[in-house]
Amino acid sequence: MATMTYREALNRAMDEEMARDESVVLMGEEVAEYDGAYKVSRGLLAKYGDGRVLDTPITELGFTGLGVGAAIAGMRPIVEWMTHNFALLALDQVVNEAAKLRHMSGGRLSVPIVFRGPNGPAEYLSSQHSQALASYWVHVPGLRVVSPSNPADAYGLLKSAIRDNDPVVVLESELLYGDKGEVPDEETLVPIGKAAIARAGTDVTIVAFGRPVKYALEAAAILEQRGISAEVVDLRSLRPLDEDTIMASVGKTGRAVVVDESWPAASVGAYVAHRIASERFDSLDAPVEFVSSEDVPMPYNHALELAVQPSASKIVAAVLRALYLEA
Amino acid sequence: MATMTYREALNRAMDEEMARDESVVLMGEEVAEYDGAYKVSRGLLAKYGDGRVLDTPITELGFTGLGVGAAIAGMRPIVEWMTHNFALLALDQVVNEAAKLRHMSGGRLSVPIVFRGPNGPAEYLSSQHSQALASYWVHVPGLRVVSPSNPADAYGLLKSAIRDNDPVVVLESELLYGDKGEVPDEETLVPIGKAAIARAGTDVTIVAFGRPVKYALEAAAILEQRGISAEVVDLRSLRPLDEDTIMASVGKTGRAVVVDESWPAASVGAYVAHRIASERFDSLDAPVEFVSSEDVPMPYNHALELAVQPSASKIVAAVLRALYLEA
Amino acid sequence: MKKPDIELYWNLRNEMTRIRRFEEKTGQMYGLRKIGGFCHLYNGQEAVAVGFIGAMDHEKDKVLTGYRDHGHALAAGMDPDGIMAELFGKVTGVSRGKGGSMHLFDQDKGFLGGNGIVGAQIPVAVGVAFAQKYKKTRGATAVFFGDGAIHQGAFHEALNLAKIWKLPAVLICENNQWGMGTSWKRVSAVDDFSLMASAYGVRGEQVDGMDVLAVRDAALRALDDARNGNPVLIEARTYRYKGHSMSDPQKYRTRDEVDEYRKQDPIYLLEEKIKAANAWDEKLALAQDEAADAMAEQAVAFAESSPEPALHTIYEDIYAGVPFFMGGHDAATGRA
Amino acid sequence: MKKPDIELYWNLRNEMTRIRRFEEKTGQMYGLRKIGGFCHLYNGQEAVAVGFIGAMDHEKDKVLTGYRDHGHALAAGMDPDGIMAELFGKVTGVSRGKGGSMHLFDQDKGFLGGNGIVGAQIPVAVGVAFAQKYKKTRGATAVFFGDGAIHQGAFHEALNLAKIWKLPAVLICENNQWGMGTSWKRVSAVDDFSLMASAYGVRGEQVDGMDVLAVRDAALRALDDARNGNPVLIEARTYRYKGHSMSDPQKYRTRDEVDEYRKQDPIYLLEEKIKAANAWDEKLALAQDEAADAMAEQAVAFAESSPEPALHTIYEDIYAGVPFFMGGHDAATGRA
Ligand SMILES: Cc1ncc(C[n+]2csc(CCOP(=O)(O)OP(=O)(O)O)c2C)c(N)n1
Ligand SMILES: Cc1ncc(C[n+]2csc(CCOP(=O)(O)OP(=O)(O)O)c2C)c(N)n1
Ligand SMILES: [Mg+2]
Ligand SMILES: [Mg+2]
Repeated sequence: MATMTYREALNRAMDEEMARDESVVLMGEEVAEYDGAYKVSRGLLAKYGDGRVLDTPITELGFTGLGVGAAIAGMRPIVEWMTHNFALLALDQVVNEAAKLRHMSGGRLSVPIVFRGPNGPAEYLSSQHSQALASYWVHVPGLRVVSPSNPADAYGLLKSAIRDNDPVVVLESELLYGDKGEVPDEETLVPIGKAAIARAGTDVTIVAFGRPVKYALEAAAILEQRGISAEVVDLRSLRPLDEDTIMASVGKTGRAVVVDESWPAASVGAYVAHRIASERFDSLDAPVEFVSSEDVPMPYNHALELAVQPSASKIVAAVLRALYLEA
Repeated sequence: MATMTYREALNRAMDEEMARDESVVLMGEEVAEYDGAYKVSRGLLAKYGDGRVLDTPITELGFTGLGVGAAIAGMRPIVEWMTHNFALLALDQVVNEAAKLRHMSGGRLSVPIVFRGPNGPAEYLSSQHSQALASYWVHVPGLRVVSPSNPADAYGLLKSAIRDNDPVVVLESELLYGDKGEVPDEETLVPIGKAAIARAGTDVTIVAFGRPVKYALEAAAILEQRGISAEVVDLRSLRPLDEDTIMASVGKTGRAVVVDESWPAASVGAYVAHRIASERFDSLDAPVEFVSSEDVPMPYNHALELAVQPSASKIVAAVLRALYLEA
Repeated sequence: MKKPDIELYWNLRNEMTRIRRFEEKTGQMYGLRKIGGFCHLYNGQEAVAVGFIGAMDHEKDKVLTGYRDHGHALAAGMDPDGIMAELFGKVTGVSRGKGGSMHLFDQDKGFLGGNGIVGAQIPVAVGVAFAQKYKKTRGATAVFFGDGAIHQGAFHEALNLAKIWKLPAVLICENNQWGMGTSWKRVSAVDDFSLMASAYGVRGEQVDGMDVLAVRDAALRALDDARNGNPVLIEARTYRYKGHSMSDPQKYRTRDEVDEYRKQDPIYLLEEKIKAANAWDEKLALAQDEAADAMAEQAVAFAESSPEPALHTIYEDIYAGVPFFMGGHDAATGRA
Repeated sequence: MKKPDIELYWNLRNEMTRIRRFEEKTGQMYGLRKIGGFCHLYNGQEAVAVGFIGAMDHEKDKVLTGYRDHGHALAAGMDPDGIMAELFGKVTGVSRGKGGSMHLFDQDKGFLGGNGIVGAQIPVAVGVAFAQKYKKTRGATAVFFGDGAIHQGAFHEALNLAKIWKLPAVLICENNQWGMGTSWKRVSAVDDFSLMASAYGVRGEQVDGMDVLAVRDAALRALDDARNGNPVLIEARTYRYKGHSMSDPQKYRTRDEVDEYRKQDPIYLLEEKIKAANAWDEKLALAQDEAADAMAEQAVAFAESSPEPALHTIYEDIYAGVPFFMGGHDAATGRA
């Protein structure tokens, strides 16, 4: 096992898939000569040339649509959005084209494309640059959505995404890019649609995805000090959702805390909480707790922006509530 | 009380507000010379002239942004989207500008604007033209969202929306435009943020909004035949959500069915179901049932498109499940 | 002037006639409620699709368009039976009854749709051209859109991309003078759309969209440029005879305006040319008309006799391979 | 040639110097981690904001720009203390610490932001111009954006709207030759952005963005046109000295390229003109420089000594009137 960063793991996935399959190309703002705004594509231009690694103009709608067209014409484009915030400009091409072309054509067209880039808050960026937009993609049938929380999953899920015959949205995180972790030396594909037990436990289930998985694990460590054994389910895949794994865990623990760094209303987290409450109605010992972003736009001031987001201590507090214990 | 259609009620609201306040203008595709693609703006051009009722080019991003600019410069624009499906092209201007300008300016700017148009399925339109997109707006702090289900609310909520000092998204429905109902003769404002008890009942609470309220009422009538008394809560306002009214009803009935014509994941309906399950954990007698659209793009064939949507019979079935009764 | 190619003329007349008759039948079927929803007929604009698509190489070239797509689909050689069955929402339709009038597809004919979002097909088409260049197929892609669509940001972003990446794309603006009920003049800053090409350093050309031969010539030039990495913008000035869609009362224009354009009817104009070349053959003309009618009749018969899709098909054609969906609901009961 | 207006020259020099020194101080403060996140400095481009905004009528005209907004904000007359406090995230900042570097606002000065989404300010600005026309204020709106932003669909849609509705808007593309690490030449189809005006039938003009007097003249012409209902597109060719944002290693360009442009430094060029007019006054120059430094120092002192916003302010400035939020959570505990 090699230790590498989340950024390197994504880079390795693209590198291997580009080496393996000529139809894979990468396009986006600053992905080529600049080696990526966040350096995720470092070295790929040098290795694969400007025919396969392409700097686009700042035209999210245009180059996303261009990617969709290339996909229906037999390629496997990877479209990098500098961040998901800017992908709102491209939403129409994802929701109305990529997600629907197979359906509207009665199955005649395939749209094997990957849309990827950092999602969720970074630091000191204020409201337009710090949004966690998972809900916008997860809402839509026809898309697949994954959200790796660590380097091994970043590597294995991105490889699966590139090989998938449907459009896959990958939610990365700027604040995870530098995180290190072990990644298998041999080629490994993490299947889309399978959650992972990031930490086993017996008293409560914490369900999270993406960066908040880190906080969930931190919270579990803190809770252990208090003799509370928390199981952490890392969803990894948000569409499809691995309900079997979630329900098995909650069936065992009887208590659940869902964590989502998005706003609460119409969110993935609230959907998961609803599914648990519905499927485990008879065995839940407490209401499902939900730790989300505060329902506010992100402020610039650092203390404020931290207060807005989920944290280990908010998760601990939620677990204690689920256990009817004092904070 | 006059009887008028939902379409006429919206038209009356705009007419009265335009008469009352010079800063109100209406812009959108076909709103002027064509009298509106769905004739909601009928007669307004003739009455207020082409300085206040403006046909735009087909540029959803551009004219939505133009409306936002006019709003921060002291006007009260009403932007009509021919349908919410096309508003996906304008999402950035709503989410990143309208919803955030007050916040990013530390409260210096106001964005008094209304975005309105039909949302949700009509008939025989296939996947790109039949989406129920409430979730995309309800997710976002900084917006208000209303969803009138009948002419009186269409009139009263649109008037409130136009007078509101924040951006308000109005979800109408093509299939409601022709529906008739009583509307008060005197000027009436329906407050944003208050749900209505559309029908009182004791055994189960059906929570719905927009067009599905009709199905909920139909279901309640069918259930009455079986001796089941269903209370129907019409949310009217989705952001803010009137949790007090919802929780009071479910507190009384102990059972809830939530109806939403959107796709299930990351939806408004699932959020409401989660809130109920969480707040009424101790008094719920059955899991919260959720009747949504099937998790599929809308097909063109009419039998299929009906099968995809919520219906009175699906709601009845869900209520029976909530009551542990045989269908 | 080069010698008229009489056989070509008759072929073009035949193609245009097939579309005209197909659309007339479609209009009737809509009146009989066999077809529902938005249904945008192509009558009046036949010269554009036939002139352009007829000049393409169907082995390697690709076509995309908007929702007014029956004419382009037929010109690309798609099966009328499958199209009509699609309009009827039958499972034998080209899109299995999922797409309807606005969403015709046949990748074997190089016809990649059929798009309902105004202007959205333009970047998609430029992406198809990207794949053609990347794979060195020597193919080109033609994308059709309306006078209303040219204002969309998608047009601007896509044409710039096509130019800087030297993609084999031809963008054809079918200026039929109305975007729904809006005269193009009220929403356009220029009175010749081909001028807009200069903002992207590409060649722009205006062509008489009622003259199928002029369109064909422009197409041959443009495809040649495109294959050499020079995208082209064409404005084809044309006219639609019918309402925007079947439900349009057309109060925004006069009968006279329509009649004025009918005098330049593309089929009529071509017939005049055949006559001027002394090559008119009344019997052949009649045979073409009858064959076109028979084609439309046959398409209706096929559509009528085809089965409806089964309910469970709502879960199909969403993902490759086995269908899956989030909650596993049952359509009939809403039950998980 | 008209006689140089020496007083104006000195005023322009003063304005540019204030921006230059403010930005240098901002860079230092970023280095000291007093400022975080994306911070885009304006050094090198001062002539554009000062030349243009200085020609505006602050009683009725409005200004919007992107995230590289410190220069425009200062040129519009915004208080440096409030700007620096905003960069520090303090509650005394112009946006109460909510907006930061990219989101400066002061409607009393006609400065309507400060936008982080590339190109998004263009339609918003055209809407401000719409309100000016509607209310017959005789005001005009200037919107600044980069060479990267001009490719966005928002530009295309907005300029068309401005033209067909005859709105008093001037669109200024500050071509500083780089969009992050991308040379404008690699992503642009034309080598003169003012040409793009012809696609919308508006007047386009290219101006030397290092020459504050040239920019001012162009501004006066353009504002005059705009007030008469004729929107204008201006390309101001300029250069940015610093990285795209504070975190940019700038491997994409050479030191030489930057040095080449520093030879045309806008402040230096103007000083040469003052000298050529025999109006140089070393003492006055020094006094301006010192005042600019003092202004920047004072802004930092103000920012330093200002309080942080209270935690509960996260719930403020979202809706008019009383704050509300969906779930009623408590930020400290996540508890409802
Ligand atoms: C993005 C978007 N906005 C609005 C519509 C509704 N709409 C459908 S067709 C149309 C008019 C288009 O006119 P034009 O581009 O001239 O094409 P034509 O119908 O004349 O062929 C409009 C506004 C849509 N389908 N998509
Ligand atoms: C829609 C959008 N896409 C991408 C970005 C990221 N981004 C910020 S600035 C920038 C470059 C813009 O270059 P230009 O328009 O030339 O302005 P300059 O920075 O040179 O002033 C990019 C890509 C963004 N903020 N918004
Ligand atoms: Mg048209
Ligand atoms: Mg630039």
